[in-house]
Amino acid sequence: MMFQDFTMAHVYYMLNGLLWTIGLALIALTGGSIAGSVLALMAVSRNKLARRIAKLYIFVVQGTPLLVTLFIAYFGANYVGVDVPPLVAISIAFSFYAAAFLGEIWRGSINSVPMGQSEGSHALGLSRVDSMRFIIIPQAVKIATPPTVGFFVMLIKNTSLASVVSITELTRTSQIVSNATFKPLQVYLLAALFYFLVCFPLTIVSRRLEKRLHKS
Amino acid sequence: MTSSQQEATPIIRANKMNKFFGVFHALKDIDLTVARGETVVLCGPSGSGKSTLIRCLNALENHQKGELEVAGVQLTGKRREIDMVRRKTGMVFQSFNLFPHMTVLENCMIAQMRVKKTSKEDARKVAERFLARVHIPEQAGKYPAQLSGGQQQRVAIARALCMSPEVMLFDEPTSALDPEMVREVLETMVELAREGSTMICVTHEMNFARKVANKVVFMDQGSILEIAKPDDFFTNPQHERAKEFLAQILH
Amino acid sequence: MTSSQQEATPIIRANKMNKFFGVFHALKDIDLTVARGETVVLCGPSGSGKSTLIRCLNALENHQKGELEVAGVQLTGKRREIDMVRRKTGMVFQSFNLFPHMTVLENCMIAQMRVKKTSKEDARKVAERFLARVHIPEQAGKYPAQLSGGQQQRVAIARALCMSPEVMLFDEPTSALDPEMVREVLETMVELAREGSTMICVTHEMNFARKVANKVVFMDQGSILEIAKPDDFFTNPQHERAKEFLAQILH
Amino acid sequence: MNYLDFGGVFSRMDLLISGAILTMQISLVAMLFALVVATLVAVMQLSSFRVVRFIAVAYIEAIRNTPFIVQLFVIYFGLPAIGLSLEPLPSAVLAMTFYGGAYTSEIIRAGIQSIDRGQVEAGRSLGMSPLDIFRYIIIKPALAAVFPSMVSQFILLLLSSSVVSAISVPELTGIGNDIQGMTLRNMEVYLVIAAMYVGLVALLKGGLTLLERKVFPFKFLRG
Amino acid sequence: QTTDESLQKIIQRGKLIVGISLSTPPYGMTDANMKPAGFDVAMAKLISRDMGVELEIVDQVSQARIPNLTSGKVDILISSFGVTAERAKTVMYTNSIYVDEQMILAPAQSDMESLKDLVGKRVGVTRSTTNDTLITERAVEGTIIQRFEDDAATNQALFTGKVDAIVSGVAAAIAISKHTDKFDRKFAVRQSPMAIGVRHGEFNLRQWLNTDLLMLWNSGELQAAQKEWLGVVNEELPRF
Ligand SMILES: Nc1ncnc2c1ncn2[C@@H]1O[C@H](COP(=O)(O)OP(=O)(O)OP(=O)(O)O)[C@@H](O)[C@H]1O
Ligand SMILES: Nc1ncnc2c1ncn2[C@@H]1O[C@H](COP(=O)(O)OP(=O)(O)OP(=O)(O)O)[C@@H](O)[C@H]1O
Ligand SMILES: [Mg+2]
Ligand SMILES: [Mg+2]
Repeated sequence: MMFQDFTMAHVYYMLNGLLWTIGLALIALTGGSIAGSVLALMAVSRNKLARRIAKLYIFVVQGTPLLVTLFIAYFGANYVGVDVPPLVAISIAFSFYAAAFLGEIWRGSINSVPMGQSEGSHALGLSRVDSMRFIIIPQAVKIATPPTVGFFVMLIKNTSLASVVSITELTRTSQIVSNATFKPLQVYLLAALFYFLVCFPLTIVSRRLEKRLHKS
Repeated sequence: MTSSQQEATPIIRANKMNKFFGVFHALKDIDLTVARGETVVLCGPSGSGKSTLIRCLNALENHQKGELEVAGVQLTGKRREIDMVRRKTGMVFQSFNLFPHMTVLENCMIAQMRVKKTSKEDARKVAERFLARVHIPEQAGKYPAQLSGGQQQRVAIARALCMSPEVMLFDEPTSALDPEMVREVLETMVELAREGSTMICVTHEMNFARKVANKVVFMDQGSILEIAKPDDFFTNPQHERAKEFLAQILH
Repeated sequence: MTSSQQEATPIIRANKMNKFFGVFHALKDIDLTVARGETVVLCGPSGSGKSTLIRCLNALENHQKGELEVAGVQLTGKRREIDMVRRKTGMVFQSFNLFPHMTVLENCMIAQMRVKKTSKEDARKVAERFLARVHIPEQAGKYPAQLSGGQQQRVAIARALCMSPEVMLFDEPTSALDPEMVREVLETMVELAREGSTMICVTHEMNFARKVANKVVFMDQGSILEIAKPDDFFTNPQHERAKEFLAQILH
Repeated sequence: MNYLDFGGVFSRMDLLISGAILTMQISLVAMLFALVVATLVAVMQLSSFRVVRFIAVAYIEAIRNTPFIVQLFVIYFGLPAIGLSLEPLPSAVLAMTFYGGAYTSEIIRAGIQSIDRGQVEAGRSLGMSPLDIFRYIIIKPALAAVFPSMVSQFILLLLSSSVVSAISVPELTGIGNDIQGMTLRNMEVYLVIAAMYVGLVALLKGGLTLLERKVFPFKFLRG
Repeated sequence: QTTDESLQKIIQRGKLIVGISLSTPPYGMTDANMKPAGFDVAMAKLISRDMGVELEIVDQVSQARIPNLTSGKVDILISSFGVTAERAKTVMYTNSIYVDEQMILAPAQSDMESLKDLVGKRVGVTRSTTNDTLITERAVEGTIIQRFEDDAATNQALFTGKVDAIVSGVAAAIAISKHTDKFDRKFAVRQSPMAIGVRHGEFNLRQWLNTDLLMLWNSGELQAAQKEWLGVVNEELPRF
């Protein structure tokens, strides 16, 4: 009774996990992008304090494993008497984590746009915000796209850590199935295929985008 | 009365202005007054501080000592002052600084739409007018990378003109042009001068200076050595260094 | 006998050469012969194809129709030919194109060491000699970003000279220089010309043309309209378009 | 009832330190190899041969879009099927190399593409071969341009090393989990290893920043 | 213990929340319909029935089971939870629900009779389980211990020859040797009791659980669950 065969029931179970993974990915990407933009703007702002804070934040959070961040968000709050539901913990932890990496990637890309460009726009009287929005960021996008998409894909795969807060997403379902069937290689290869199906469209979009950007 | 008073108010007034890059003393005790409608030519050897001076006038660099007033705004480093000065001045860079991700037309429209809140159609009309004026109306749809150096320089000029600034600052605007284009661009500038725009122009086109400049400013090693009417300057420079310099240009 | 024969062999020979960018016809039926040791000045209005022609001579662009022979190599698009031509020609770009990650000295040494397999010490000596010749021996240790435009241009010239090419190609080598520097760079070029280097130079420095050019080539809209001795060209241009052009330059 | 007690963790600090050292070692080796793989693949991607480009893209997408743990399992458990059985440590380094290489190659490609065409033309006009142009003119400024992104990627690689404890490599997270098993002090263990990871990242980042100043001095000149 | 309302709170809520890892067969797993199953699940069902409340099972990974308990995300842990003195500093245990026997499992042809025979051999074990604690404690110097993240990986390491032997609970060992005759149970290392985990201080809840365990033992239901899922029935269970 113990070694079940690897059947369609298992595949459906994993598909159910896949749905969770997609949902988590959406949360992580949205939260991460918003928080990351805020941090990148802080990191390139003229305010020294904002820059310092951003730098320190990036330094600490980049170095902390996501699992630990998630652990602190979910269980840590209980130590101070607040009960945080799993999805809230996930949103917080992933946003904080992604903010650090995206903030750093985007800061580097913004700084790689030649000085002359911001001078050119300032000389025309464009405000700092306009100069960012219309001149600097469109050019920074070109160099930022590959590492950003790379990180997005990583983030999607990292949603597997949600099993720590008892969400049975794709990786957890694979673990359960693999332990029930004792066929880890087959199960994990199927999981890999599922992850591929979720992540790959993102890379296709990015390659398209890059091609378009390179035309100009 | 009012009009003569307005003319009497200088649009640029620098008073013992100094600029340092770290320890390097780039501008030394600059005194300069430019009246509304005047055309001033700035010349001097490489590294003498011409670009630095003109960048201070546009608040792209902060000066450290002395006073600087541009278009009625005293520049002390405050954000609001800087914004105001930048709106009232236009700048054409030695290295163009066109926006590579925008077409020529968009390069000329963006600041109108964002800063002056001109409608898209109006901005396009203005842009097309000035592109025609610098003789490249047919390049409007191209990207800067698709243009020759000369064409790029003209886009940069058109872009600044579109903002109809009170003072136009030119940093060697014709250095990348061939002689015919130099003439055409200079003619555009002469027209501007005749229309009463105030212009400060770093250039070594002495014919331009002779024709329209109200005064020539000669710089060396961060100092203004001589300010004179063009005729006086060319026929009878006072300063030793200026004599040498002119000897070289005029062969 | 042999020496006169060698002189008689043209180092560049273009025969009904044509160049297209997509549908745009950039060079039209170019016929041009340059003898060893000659100095040729190329002039004409913006967009007339001067840069394109000079880039074809260096095999940076392929021509599509007609023949082109440079330094004894017939260019038909083959890799080996292209390599050979590039070794025998040196190029100075309008926009310098220095290597930003190398010091001035390294900029001048790298090609010697990689292409000519010169030893490091010898390469350094050669580089230092040519840097001295363009009057910037003291800048050897700096990076391009630390130099003025004028200094950068001189590094670009020295870098090309270090390869002791049979033909030197210059694309507006003095456009970024101030008048004093223009003179010094042109003097270097005059020396080169006098030593018997073959030079083709896009420039509008008419004094340079008058002084050293063996012939002036005038281009417009992708065609060569006139080839003449400088004196003839300046005093008595044949072509209507050339007359107009000269009228503008010479005022 | 919910109090933090670090006693059980601190008394096993020597284990954690040995784990941290191993983490740093495998990460550094993997980074070095990954850089080589990444550069090679980036060049392959820009090749004019369709097949070469396809191989490069297929590699990148296969690796980037699947979980690292699966790659690790395939190398450790799967390769014996074709007669190649590797010990845990080499398996881990190999997996990290391929994993890091795929991400880094995309970054390097962006760097190469950001180099001005004029640079290549200058090299050509001096008669340099395409290989020399790549080696001496393109790659250094390209790496310089994307160095910050690369540092982030390397940090991610270091953090992803925590997964290799799954195949019994005793790196920092693995040791941490051992200690949790013994003491059940999860939060305490995590706080301590988080601090240690921050320390490792600080070391890595500091080292790479120094390296950047040394290898790319031209980046730090006035504009 | 008048202030301890741990039991009342659960009864008032009408629901018992139990942390179980569903990836540790035969204790926690899923059946063919992907419903929770296994010995731990069976115990949870019996206990909630006797308490008269609904049952909610929270699946959890091994790193999260203690924080789940101590931070109050679950009421109790029934999660193949081995008893050790060190762990008891952090949680309270009920009386034992099963006594496992740790076995050495190795390829049939290999010759192993005692821990001494493991010297120089690679021994696989699932990280931070009682199996791990045990072998770490008992192994003779020179034994190479390799720790994997879960049972599937540990078993896989044995199947692919990455290790020479593994440490396994008896139930899992039985299942494996049923599955294939390539591997044999070599020898038992030690018996180790398993129990239910309760938060420190919740004595009322623990007392009730102990009472219920006694009742389940007396009725034979506990033994039946052991028989069904583990294939082994304990003669008696340690009480403390
Ligand atoms: N950001 C800076 N940091 C340090 N030194 C600078 C900076 N900008 C300019 N300089 C120095 O200040 C001096 C004046 O430079 P500037 O660009 O104003 O000269 P210029 O007169 O415009 O020369 P050119 O005719 O070559 O353009 C030069 O010696 C230059 O090296
Ligand atoms: N890569 C290209 N694609 C399409 N058109 C091009 C390209 N390069 C040059 N052209 C066009 O070919 C013509 C000749 O250009 P070229 O750069 O040779 O002119 P030029 O005589 O050097 O002008 P200038 O004096 O402004 O440098 C121009 O109309 C230009 O727009
Ligand atoms: Mg200047
Ligand atoms: Mg040109």
